[in-house]
Amino acid sequence: MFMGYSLGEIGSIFAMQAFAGLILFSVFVLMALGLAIIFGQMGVINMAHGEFMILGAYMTFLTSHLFQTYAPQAFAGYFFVAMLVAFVASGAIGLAVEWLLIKRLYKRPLDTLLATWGLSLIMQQAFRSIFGAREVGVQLPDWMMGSLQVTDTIEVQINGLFVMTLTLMITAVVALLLFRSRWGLQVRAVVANRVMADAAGIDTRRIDRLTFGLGCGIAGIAGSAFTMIGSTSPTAGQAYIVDTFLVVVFGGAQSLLGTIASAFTISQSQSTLEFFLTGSMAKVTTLLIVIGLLMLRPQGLFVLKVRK
Amino acid sequence: MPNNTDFVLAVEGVSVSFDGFKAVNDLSLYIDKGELRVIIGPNGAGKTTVLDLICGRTRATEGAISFKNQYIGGLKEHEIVKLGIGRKFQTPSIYEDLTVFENLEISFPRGRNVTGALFWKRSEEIIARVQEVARMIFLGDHIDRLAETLSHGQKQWLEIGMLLIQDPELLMLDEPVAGMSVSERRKTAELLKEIIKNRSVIVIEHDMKFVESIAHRVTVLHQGKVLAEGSMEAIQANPKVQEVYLGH
Amino acid sequence: MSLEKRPNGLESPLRRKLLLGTAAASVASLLPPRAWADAFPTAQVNTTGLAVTDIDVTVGILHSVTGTMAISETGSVEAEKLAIDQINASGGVLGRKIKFIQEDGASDWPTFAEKAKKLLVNDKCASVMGCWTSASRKAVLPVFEQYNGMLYYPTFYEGLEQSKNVIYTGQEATQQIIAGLNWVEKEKGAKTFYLLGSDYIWPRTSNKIARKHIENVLKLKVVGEEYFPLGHTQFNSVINKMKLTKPDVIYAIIVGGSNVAFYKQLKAAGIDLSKQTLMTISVTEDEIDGIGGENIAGAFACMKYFESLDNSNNKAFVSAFHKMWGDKTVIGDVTQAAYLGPWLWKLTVEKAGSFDIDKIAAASPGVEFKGAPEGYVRIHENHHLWSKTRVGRARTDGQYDVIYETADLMEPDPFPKGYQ
Amino acid sequence: MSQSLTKNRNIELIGFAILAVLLVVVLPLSLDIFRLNLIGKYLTYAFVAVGLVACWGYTGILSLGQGVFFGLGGYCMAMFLKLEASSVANTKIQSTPGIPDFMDWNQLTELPFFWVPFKSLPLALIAVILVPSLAAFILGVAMFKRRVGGVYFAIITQALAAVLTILIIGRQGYTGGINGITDLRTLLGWDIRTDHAKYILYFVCCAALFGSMFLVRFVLASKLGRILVAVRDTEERVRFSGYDVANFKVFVFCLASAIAAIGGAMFTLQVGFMSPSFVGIVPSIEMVIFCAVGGRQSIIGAVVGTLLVNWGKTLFSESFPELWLFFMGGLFIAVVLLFPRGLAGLVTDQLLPWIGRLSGGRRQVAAAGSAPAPAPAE
Repeated sequence: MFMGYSLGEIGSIFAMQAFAGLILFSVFVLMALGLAIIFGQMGVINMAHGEFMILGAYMTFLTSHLFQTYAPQAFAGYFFVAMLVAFVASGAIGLAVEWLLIKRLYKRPLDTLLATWGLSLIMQQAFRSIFGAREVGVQLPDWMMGSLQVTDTIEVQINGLFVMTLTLMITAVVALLLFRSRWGLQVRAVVANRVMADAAGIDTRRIDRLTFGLGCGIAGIAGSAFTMIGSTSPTAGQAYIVDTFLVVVFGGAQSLLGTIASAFTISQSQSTLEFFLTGSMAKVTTLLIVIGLLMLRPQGLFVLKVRK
Repeated sequence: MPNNTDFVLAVEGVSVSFDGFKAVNDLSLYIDKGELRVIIGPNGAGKTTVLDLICGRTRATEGAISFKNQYIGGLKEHEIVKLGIGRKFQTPSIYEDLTVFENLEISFPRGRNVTGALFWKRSEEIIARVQEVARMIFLGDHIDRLAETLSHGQKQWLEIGMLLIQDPELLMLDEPVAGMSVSERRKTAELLKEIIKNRSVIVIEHDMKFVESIAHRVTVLHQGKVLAEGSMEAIQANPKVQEVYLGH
Repeated sequence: MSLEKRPNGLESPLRRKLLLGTAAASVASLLPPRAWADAFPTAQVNTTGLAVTDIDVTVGILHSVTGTMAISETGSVEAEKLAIDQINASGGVLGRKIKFIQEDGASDWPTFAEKAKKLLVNDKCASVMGCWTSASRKAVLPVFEQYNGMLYYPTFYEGLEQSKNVIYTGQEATQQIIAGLNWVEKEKGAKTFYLLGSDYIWPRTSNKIARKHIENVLKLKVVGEEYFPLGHTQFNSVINKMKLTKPDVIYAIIVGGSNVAFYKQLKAAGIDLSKQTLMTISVTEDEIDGIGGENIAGAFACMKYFESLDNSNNKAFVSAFHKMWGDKTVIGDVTQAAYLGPWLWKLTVEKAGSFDIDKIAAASPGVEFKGAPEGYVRIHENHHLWSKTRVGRARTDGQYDVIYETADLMEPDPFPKGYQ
Repeated sequence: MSQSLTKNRNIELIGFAILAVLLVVVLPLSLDIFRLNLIGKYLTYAFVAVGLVACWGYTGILSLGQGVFFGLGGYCMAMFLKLEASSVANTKIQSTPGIPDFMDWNQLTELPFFWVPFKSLPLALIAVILVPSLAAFILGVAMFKRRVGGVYFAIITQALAAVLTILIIGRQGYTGGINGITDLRTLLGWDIRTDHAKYILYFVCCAALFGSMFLVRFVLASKLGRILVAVRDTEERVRFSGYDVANFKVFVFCLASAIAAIGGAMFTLQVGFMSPSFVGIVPSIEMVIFCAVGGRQSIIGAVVGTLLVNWGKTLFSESFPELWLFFMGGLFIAVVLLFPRGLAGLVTDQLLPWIGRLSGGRRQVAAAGSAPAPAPAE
């Protein structure tokens, strides 16, 4: 017996907490992936990342309405269309933002941080003006709600499985793009040595723009997926900022693997702590642990050791 | 291996690796008092890494480095500087937003802690010394100019001046004439000859003409190891060296 | 226009005495508006320099139009404007039209204090309808006490407060909680409770009262109690805990965006609210808009007002509200309470026969509003309202079915003995 | 830029004088106490902005958590005032009289130990400076000795702001929670809520602000100030000039934090309460905006920028609440993109040369011959 639970219950606790942790992990990866690509490959901190996610969520909301009005029979599958719309919308705005704003600030990382914060304010107000200040509810197809009964005490949530699958797929696609495609090769070349890549005939400007657009697009997909578990309101994006940044920074800027590992560490510790402490204290403890670890390993979990 | 007071600097059996790649491999190097040593070698031979190791910028994975018989392997950069080792970087590294005077003033080896800097007084002695050094580095007439408005060569000199005013016992220069015009090179060579009178100097250089004009002894690095060491003539005659350079 | 200094034939001592009596309001209401205002000369009804003229009176509206709280406070602003409109249409207050000055608290507490001060000091507002969160009320309270203003505060809140300068038109915690717990014990045979809340004073205080009531009065058991930072969106861990402890009742006081995440995750985790009893005191029709009716259908909410309430007052109110603000708007508990503010103030002023703050503060206890959408309310000595408490069950269309209401008005008790 | 400090010393002194006349003479004479009290509130943010000039503008350390220090200073002050307001006589209706009301609501029956020193004004005043400085020192040493800088530092300070907010809200029995510490009344028996007191506090705030500005100016004009610029531009070189860079960063970070804390304490005194909403991420970044708009490298600019942005906020939010965020966001992007040196940069680069041209040929040559504006910090 432990804390009043029987052994069997403890087994179930661990199974379900592990699953809850995995969902949180997927959520973190999904949130952080876009940011990690942008920060890792370009050194740009995008403070409007949360707003790009919310843009994706609003696109999902719009798509669901369109389907309800014009194609109610296809509603069950609208979510896939919505994710595509979210990706395209966020990605397109990302491209525009890169072209108008980011490309002028590449050598001033702290200033991009501030400028994108300004952008986030504008996006928030735009959401408010267009969609209203209240939260909007996104209706999900029925098949995405509910859970699968594995044993008497263990249940697995369908939308959790969906988020996990989605995360797995997107991560795989990004990894393939980065390590197998020509674009990925060029990106890695630019990261390794921008001047050299430029000299070798790589259009670094174009690579930057694509990278930024892709990062924002993935944020859009993440936002779309978040309508399943979170709220959609003009300021909801801000709630994700700190978590997302810490995941990326903790993982080490230039490593996809690092981002994943750090998302795993943070999500598992948070979900475990949540079980034994209350929600607030679990959050504080997790953040403090991450800050503490960052002081010990300032460059993050995974970083290439290179000559400076 | 010798480890006696004759050497200003003793680098013994030092190795360092980056992600498995051994940039410096079991390298040993001894510098005498008053010696001017030139290190040459093809790209990637580990020249700059050797300087990084000595001045504390990179930590050695193995081996020992001592300065005047004091082990300096674990010290931080500023502590090594305070012991008397000065370092010039490959690309000019100066304070662009400050004037020439202020650049030299900051480098003056006094008032280096927070309170010292806060209550710093510009005494006659300091002003005189700054002006003296400025004249030495051919910038006597530019003392109030912002450093960023200087020409490339002048920036290189300013950085040398900043080291000079520290009055280090060991001076390390990474490609001091890179990007200089012919006349600037000549002036720099004169400057170096002036400087080395009362200290030891390590120079990394590619320009063989320049090396010939200043060197006492030359060390050739190749793939993180010492390939050869000796006088300029001996090195030039060394078949291994010829092979490395021509082979590239 | 400049009628202020016109000598007034009605100023005989006898007449004044007659008009200032408690019968004044009913007598006056028989007169046409113009004569009504004449019957109450400005110099008499306004002895402290408030913004009252012979033809109009200025009040303040102080809510967040921008920032995170704008979501919640919009409904209150709309209700207050509707009430002011209706009062003006029916002849105003003591024959004077109500003008309002609206200020934005911007979801920022010092801004609330700053604007409250502006409304009282610069604009001399005769009363202020405003605030939503406890924090904003706490920030403006010293301002109202210092400059002697009158605030009508609409939100259900934690209690532990009472001021001469505030009328609390929402319920304080015990009114909302005790009736609901009694009902759930009786009707659902609940034995065990799991208390949840967002991490700030209202949920914590409310859960404290709930726990005391459950353990000391009902002699039942609390099997868990937990709080989450505002804006928290991950509830899987606590859902797991609840699956293991299997409480008869989940008692949830979660606010804002967290609500959406909580109910969606609850549903996704297979907790069926038609089987599992969940009671909330924080989800009004406004919140359901964001949560999505399908995610919360079946949950019980315990508060004093639901839009679906079936009485003639409410039907008139709901249709007027929709006419003014559109058919899509929903009306939650706080919106209705905000609607009470201007009306209660009007009734109190007419009872006191004066706009003076001290007089209306003293006249407030006992003021009744029979036209309240929730039915009937009366101001208590402690400046809170006597009101009925109701339990509603959420439908998929975002409305509640009212399934229970207390037989009597619940007495407000902001400092409940035995619950502190 | 430090050259511009020495060269433009006269201009700077004139700027100080104009600002002083504006704040101490013009505004008190032309505004009613309500508006003046608002200005006083804005000025408390200017403390943070002045600190950021030293920390961010000169040294290149961007802290997105200055609200933490502003808040700590404000809370230290508020704790003292709250204890004074919670005398046994004032709180006799509580179950435990003599402790702050929110503690009583949370079933605390005695004053927590860390509140006890705040019964004494001298100790509270010391704490106003010491607690935030100590926090900054610990953070600074941990970060700068490990050479964490730039974006990493910004994000970690931001996370700290989030942590402190959650802590204050979550531990409401000890901190007053989300409502903050409210209903502060007297300072050693002197009622701080009267108009008369507000006038006096306004002038105290001005005096403290000018004191802080001169302190920062003294620091930045010393050799230490030039070292800070050097650290910003070429940190490595400074190490090789024999300086322990981390110590300098810790120093300037502590300085900025201590000044922010004084601002927080002045805020509490003038506004009459303190709440966690000044500690979090959003206020912290807004304070950076104030500094950036005024000019991140100009002490006067930071103060003027703070006043202008807040005045604009009050004005806009009264008339066009919808547009305010658009304006604020646009302003921020414009400043970063087009005027990295803010208003102060516009004045020194555009306005002054223009005046120079107007007032005669000789000066024109002098102005044209002066050093071009340095590039913004990278």
